[in-house]
Amino acid sequence: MPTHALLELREISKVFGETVALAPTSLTISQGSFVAIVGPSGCGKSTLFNVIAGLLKPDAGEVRLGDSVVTGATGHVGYMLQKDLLVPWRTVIDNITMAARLTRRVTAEDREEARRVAEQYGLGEFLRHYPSALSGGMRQRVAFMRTLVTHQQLLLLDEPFGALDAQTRLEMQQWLLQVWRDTDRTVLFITHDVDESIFLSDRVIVMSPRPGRILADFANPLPRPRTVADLTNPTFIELKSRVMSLLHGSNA
Amino acid sequence: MPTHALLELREISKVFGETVALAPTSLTISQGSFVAIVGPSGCGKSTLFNVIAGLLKPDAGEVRLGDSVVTGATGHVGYMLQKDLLVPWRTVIDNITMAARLTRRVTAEDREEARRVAEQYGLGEFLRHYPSALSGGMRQRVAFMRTLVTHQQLLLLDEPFGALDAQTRLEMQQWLLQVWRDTDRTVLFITHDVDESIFLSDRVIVMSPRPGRILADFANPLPRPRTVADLTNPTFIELKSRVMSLLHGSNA
Amino acid sequence: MKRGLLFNLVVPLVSLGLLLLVWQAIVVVFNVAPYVAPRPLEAIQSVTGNWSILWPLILGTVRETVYGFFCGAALGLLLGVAMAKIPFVQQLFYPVVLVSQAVPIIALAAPLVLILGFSITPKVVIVAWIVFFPVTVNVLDGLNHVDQDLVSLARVYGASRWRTFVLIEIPATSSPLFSGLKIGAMYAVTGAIIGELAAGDGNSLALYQEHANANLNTAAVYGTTIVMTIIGIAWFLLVVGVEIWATPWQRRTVARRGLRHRGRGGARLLDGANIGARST
Amino acid sequence: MKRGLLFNLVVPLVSLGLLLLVWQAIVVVFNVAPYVAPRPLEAIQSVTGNWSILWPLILGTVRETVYGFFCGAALGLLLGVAMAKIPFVQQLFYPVVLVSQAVPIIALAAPLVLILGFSITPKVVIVAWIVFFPVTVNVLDGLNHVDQDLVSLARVYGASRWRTFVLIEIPATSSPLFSGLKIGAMYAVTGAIIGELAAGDGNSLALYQEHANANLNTAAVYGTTIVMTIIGIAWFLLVVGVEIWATPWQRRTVARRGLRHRGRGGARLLDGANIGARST
Amino acid sequence: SGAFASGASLKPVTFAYDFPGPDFELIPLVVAQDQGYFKAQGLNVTVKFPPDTSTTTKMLTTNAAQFGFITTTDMGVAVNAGAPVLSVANYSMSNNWALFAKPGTSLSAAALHTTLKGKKIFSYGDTWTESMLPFVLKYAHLTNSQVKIITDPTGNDLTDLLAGRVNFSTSTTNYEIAGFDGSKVKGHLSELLGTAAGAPNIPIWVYAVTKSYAAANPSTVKAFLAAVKLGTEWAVKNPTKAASEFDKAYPRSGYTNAYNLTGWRLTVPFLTNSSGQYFTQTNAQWSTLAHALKSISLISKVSPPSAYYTNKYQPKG
Ligand SMILES: Nc1ncnc2c1ncn2[C@@H]1O[C@H](COP(=O)(O)OP(=O)(O)OP(=O)(O)O)[C@@H](O)[C@H]1O
Ligand SMILES: Nc1ncnc2c1ncn2[C@@H]1O[C@H](COP(=O)(O)OP(=O)(O)OP(=O)(O)O)[C@@H](O)[C@H]1O
Ligand SMILES: [Mg+2]
Ligand SMILES: [Mg+2]
Repeated sequence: MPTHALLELREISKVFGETVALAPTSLTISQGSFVAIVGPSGCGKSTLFNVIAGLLKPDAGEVRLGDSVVTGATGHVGYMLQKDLLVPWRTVIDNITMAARLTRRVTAEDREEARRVAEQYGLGEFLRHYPSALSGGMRQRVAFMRTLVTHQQLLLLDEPFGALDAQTRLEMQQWLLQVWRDTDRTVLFITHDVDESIFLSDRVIVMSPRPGRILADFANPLPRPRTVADLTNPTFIELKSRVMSLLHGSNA
Repeated sequence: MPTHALLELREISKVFGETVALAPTSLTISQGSFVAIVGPSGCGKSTLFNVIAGLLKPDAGEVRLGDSVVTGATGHVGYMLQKDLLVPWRTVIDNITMAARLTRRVTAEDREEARRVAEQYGLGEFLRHYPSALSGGMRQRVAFMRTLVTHQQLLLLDEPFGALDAQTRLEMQQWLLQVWRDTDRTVLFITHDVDESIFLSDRVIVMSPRPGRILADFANPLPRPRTVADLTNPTFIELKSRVMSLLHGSNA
Repeated sequence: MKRGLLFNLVVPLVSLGLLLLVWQAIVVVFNVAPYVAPRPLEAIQSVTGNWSILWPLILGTVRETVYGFFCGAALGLLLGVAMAKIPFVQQLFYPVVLVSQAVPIIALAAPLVLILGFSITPKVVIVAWIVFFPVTVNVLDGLNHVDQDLVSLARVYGASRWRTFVLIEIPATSSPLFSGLKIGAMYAVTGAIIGELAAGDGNSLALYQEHANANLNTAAVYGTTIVMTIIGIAWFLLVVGVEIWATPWQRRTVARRGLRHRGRGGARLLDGANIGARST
Repeated sequence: MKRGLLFNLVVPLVSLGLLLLVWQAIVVVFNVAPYVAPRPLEAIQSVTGNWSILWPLILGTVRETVYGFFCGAALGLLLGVAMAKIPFVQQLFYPVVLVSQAVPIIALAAPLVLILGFSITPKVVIVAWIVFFPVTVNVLDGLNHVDQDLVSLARVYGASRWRTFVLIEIPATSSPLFSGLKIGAMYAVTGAIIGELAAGDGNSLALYQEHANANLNTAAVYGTTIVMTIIGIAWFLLVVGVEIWATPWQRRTVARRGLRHRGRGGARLLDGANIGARST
Repeated sequence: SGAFASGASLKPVTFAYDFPGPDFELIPLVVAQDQGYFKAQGLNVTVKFPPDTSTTTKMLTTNAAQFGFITTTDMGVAVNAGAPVLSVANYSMSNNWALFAKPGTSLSAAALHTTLKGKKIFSYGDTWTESMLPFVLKYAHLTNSQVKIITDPTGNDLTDLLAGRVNFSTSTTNYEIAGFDGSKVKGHLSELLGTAAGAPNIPIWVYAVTKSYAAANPSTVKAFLAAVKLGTEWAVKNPTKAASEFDKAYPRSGYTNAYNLTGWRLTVPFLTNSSGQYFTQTNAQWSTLAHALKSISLISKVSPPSAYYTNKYQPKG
C-alpha cells in the first residue's frame, strides 16, 4: 500500500454536551489513496471531517497534514457534502471558481482552469448556465470540480452522491474514479452505501455506532479500473459481506 | 405464481406534448404479489402509477381493478411517494387517519386501528407527536401506515425509501416485508435500487428508457423470509447481474 | 425555556424603557417647554388622569380597529383564495390590489366618508383597506406554494376539492396567512385613526388628540399617541398569541399537554417578531 | 414568452381600464355632481391641463420619495444585518422596530417637523420610517435562513467573515431583500405625501391637492391622487425592474445574453407582483 | 432702521402662517414683500407654513419663527398653557364666522330653533367653531343633544353640505363663499353670520410674537407691522393686482385666481373696525374671548387683557 502519509489524526475526540460524538480516534491516510468510511448514522463521521477541515476544534488530539499541525485551522482541504451547496446566483464557471473568489481576486488563470476542467469532464456547454438549469448529477459534478480547483491535496467528500438516484449515482461513481485517476488527489469518502464504498476505494474503514471509533480497516483488493460488472464480482461480494456483517451485526 | 389478477393494464399510453412518457404498456398484477419496477430516470414509471391511481387519464388503454374499469377514477389505491407528504400540523395518529378524514368523518374505529398499527410497528410512543419530531425513517413508516389504513388492496409505492440513507433503508425494507406479510396486500414498488427491487419482490419488471415500455419481467426465485445475508446470496447476485445488464447495457 | 421566556419579556421592556429615558433626557437637557414636548410621565399622566373620558374613546378606536381588521382579513383571505384558484381573477385583480396600496390612504379618506357617511363604516373600510393587502398577498403566495403532490395524494384518496382545500391547502398556508395578519394588525390602528380624523362624530380618540393639540395640551397629544401605539401593539400581540395557540406544531414536539418544546418559529415575514415566545 | 409578456402587459392595463370604466359608469349613472366626484377624463385633464404647474411639484414628490426610499432601504439593510449578526442588537431593537410601525405615522409628522425644520428632511425621514421596516424584517429573516453549511464551506475554503458576508450571505438574501424593497417602494409615496402635508414651503403636490379640495376643484383632487398613485406604482415597478435585472438567475437558465428563460419567479412576499415579467 | 437699509444689512426674520399652505389671507404679507415694504423697513421676511394650525405658536416659542399668524383662540390657549406669546395686531377686526346652508334654504336668526333642531351641523373641530357654536345654540334655545354636530378636520364642509351629507356647515364667510364659487352650483349659499345669532363680534386672526422677542427687538416688530399695514392698505385698494401678486408668489398653490380674488374681496370688509382703523386691539375683545373660551373649558383661567395683547408696536395713524 501507499508509502507517504498525507494526513495523520492522533487520538482525536469530540464531545457535544453529553453526546460523545467521537471517541479518541487515530488514522493515517497516505498520499494519493482513496479511503471510504462507512458507519451507522450519528457515529461521528461528519464530525471527523469537520475536525479535519478545521470547522470544529477537537476536545483532544492533533490533526497533521503533511509536516504541519493544522488542528482547528481552515483552508487546507477540499470539502464536499451531499448538498451540492452551489450558489444559485452564480453561473457554473463562477461556482467552480468560488473558492478563489472567497479568498482573493479571481484571475484569468482560475477561469481558464475552471473552463478546462468543465470541458474535460463533460460540462463544457454549461459554463454560463445557472445551477438551477442543471440536473442533480450535473450539480454534484460542478460541486466536485469546485472542490478540485482548490488544488488541495486532500479532498473530504461527505456522502457526495447520497441524494442521487441509483443509476445517476453509478455514473457519478465511475466519473469520480476517472477524475481521481487523472488528478492524483487523496480522497476521504463517507458513504452509507457499502457497494459504493467498495466500488470506489483502496481501503474501507468501518466505524462503530456512537461513540464512534474505528471498528475495522479493510484493504480493498479489487483491481482497477473498475466497471459495473465488478459489483457482482466474487471478490467484491466477499468484501461486501464482511463489511455488512460488521455494520448489521447478528442480522447478517 | 399467484392465481387471481387484481390489476390489469391494457395498452396504456401517455404523451405529454412532444414527450412520449409511456408507450402502449400492458401488465397484469396478481392479488397478494409484490412487484418491483426498475427503469432509468424519466422512463415513465411515475406516469404509470399516476395513470393507475387515476391522477392522469391515459391517452389510450384501460385500467382494470378486480372486475371494474377504473381508468381516470380515483379512490381505489393506496399511494406513497419518496416524499413522505406528512402534514406538519397533524400528529402522527391524525396523519395516519388522514385518508379517512379527507373523505368522511374519522371514527373511533379509525383512530383505534391507527393506534394499533402504530403500536404494532414500533411507533406507539409517538402517536401524539408532530411529524417534525420524527426521523426520516420514522416519517416514512408513518406515511406507509397512512397508506395501509386506507384498506386498499393495491398499494403503489413510488421510491418510498429513495431519500433514506442506506442503513435506514435496509431496516425499512425489512420492516416493509414484515408488514406486507402481516396484511396481505398487493404492492407495486418503484425503485432505482436494484438490490432493493430484488430484496423485496416476487417479480422484477425492468422498463426501457423513454418512451417507457416493459423490457423484461423476471420472476424472483429468492425464498422468503429474506435477511440481509441474502444480499450476497448467489441467486440474488445472478438476478442482480441480469437486471443490471439490462439497465446499463454494454457497460456491465 | 424558562430563562428564555423571562429574558424575552424583560429585554423588550428594557428597550422600551430606554426609549422613554432618551425622551426624558432630551426634554430635560434641552429644557423643552411642556407645550412643545412633554416629559414621558406627564404624557402618561395625561392619559391616566383622564381615564374616564378616554376609556370610551379607546374602546371606540379598538372597535374600529377590530372590525376593520376582521373585514380586511376576511376580504384578504377571500381574494387570496380566489386569485390562487382562478388564474383569471389573479390576472385581473393583482394590478388593482397593488394600485390600491399605492394610493395614499390619506387622500382616500375624504371621498370614502362622502360615499359612506359619518358612521363607523368608513373607518372600518380604511382599516380593512390596509389590512387586506398583506393577507391577500401572503395567502396567494402560500397557496401557490402548497405541495402539489400533497394535493394529488388527497385526490388519490378520493377527497373532494372542498375537503382538500379545507384540510390540506388552508392549514398549509397558515404560516404566511399569520404573517399577513400580523402585519395587518400592526398597521390597523393607523387606519382607524385616519378614519376617525375624516369621519368624526365628534367623539373619537383622534379628535380628542386633535383638540388637545389645538389646546396646546401637548402632554395629551403624546399620551394619546402612546395609547394608539399600545392598541396597535396589543392587537399585534394578540394575533401573535392566536398564532402560537393555533399552530402548536410550529414549536412543539408533542400535541398540547406534552412537555417538550422546539425552538423553531414558523412564521415568515415576521419570523423574529414573536416577542416573548421565542427561545434564544 | 412572447405571448406571455404581451398578455401580462395587456391584462393589468385592461383591469385598470375597467376600473376607470366603473368609475365613469358610477358617476354617469348616479349623476354625481362634479364637486363630489369628477369623471375620469376630467380628472386626467386637470393634470394634463396644468402640467407646467404640476411638473415641478411632481418632481419634488418624486425626489422626497426617492431620497426617503434610499435612506430607508439603507437603514433597513443596516439594521437587518446588525440584528441578524448581533443577537443583543436584535433583542434590543426588535421591540423598538415594531413599535415604530404601530405608531400612527400621521401623529408623528408634526413633532418631526418641529424637530427637523421645514426642509426636505422631515419628509425623507417619514418615507424612510415607512420603508425601513419591511426591509429590516425581510433582511433579518433572510440572513437567519442562509444555509449555514454554505457559510461553513466558505470557512473551510479559508474565507474571511467579511468576504463570506459579501459573497455568500448578502446574495443569498437578495430575494427577501427585494421583497422588502418592493413593499417599501409601494408605500413610500404615501409617506412623502404625509410629510408634504406637514412640512410645506407652500409648494408641494399634497398642498396643491389640499387647496384644490378647498376650491371644490374635485377633478384636481382626483387627478393629483392618480398622479401620486402613479408615482408609487412607477417606483415600485422600477424596483421590480432592478430586481429582474439584478437577479437574472431567478428567471434565466443561462447568464445574460443567453436565450432560454425559465418561468420561476423568485421573489417572496410579492411573488405574484412581477407584472409584465411572468409567464403564465 | 428703515429707509436706508441696503440689501446686505436686511434683517432676516421668519413669519409662520397659521395653515400648512398659503392662501389669500396671506395677501398683505405677499404685497408687503412684493411692493418692497419689508425691504424698506430693513427686513428680509421668509414665510413658513406649519404642519398644523397649532404648531405656529410652538414655532414662535422655539424661535423657529419670529412672527406668527394665529387665531385669537390659539392666542388664548397659548397664554393659558404658559407660552410667552403676545398678540401685536389684529388681522381682521370682526367676526365673519357664519352658518351656511344650501342655496335656497331659509336661514334666519328668528327661526333658528326650528331650522337647526335635529339637524346635522358640520364643524372642522377648530376651536373657533367650538367656541362660537355654543353662543348660537344658546341663542336658538337648543342643547348640544338637540343637534348633531359632525366633526371632520380633514374633510370639506362644502362638499358635505352640497352633497347633502350635512344640513349646515360652519366656516368664515371669506373661505366658504370663495370655495362655493368653485363648485359651479347655481345660486348663492344661504348664510347667517354668527354675530347675528348671539356670537360675539370679536376678531378671529392676529399677528403674534413672543414677549421676549418683542422686548428685545421692539423696532423690528414695529418695522414689520408698518410694512404689513402698508401691504394691507395697498391690497385693499388694488384687490385684483393683489390677488395676481399672490398667484405669482405661489403659482403652484392649487388655488385659482378667482378663488383668491373672491376670498380677498370677502376678507377686506372685516379688516377695519367701525372707525376705519386697521390692527387696533381692545381690552373688550380679549376679555370677551377669554370668557368664551373659559365657558367651553378650553382654558382654565381668564387672564387680564394685557396678558394677551399690546398695541404699542403698531404704526401710528
Ligand atoms: N454541532 C453539534 N452540536 C451537538 N451535537 C452534534 C453536533 N454535530 C453533531 N452532533 C451529534 O454528534 C453525533 C455525531 O454526528 P455526526 O454528524 O458526526 O454523525 P454522522 O456519522 O455524520 O451521521 P450521518 O451518517 O447521519 O451523517 C450525533 O449524535 C449528532 O447528533
Ligand atoms: N405533467 C407532466 N407534464 C409534462 N411532462 C411530464 C409530466 N409528467 C412527466 N412528464 C415527463 O414524462 C416523462 C416520464 O416522467 P416520469 O415522472 O413518469 O418518469 P419516472 O420514470 O418516474 O422518472 P424518475 O425515475 O426520475 O422518477 C419524463 O420525460 C417527464 O419529464
Ligand atoms: Mg454525516
Ligand atoms: Mg418517478
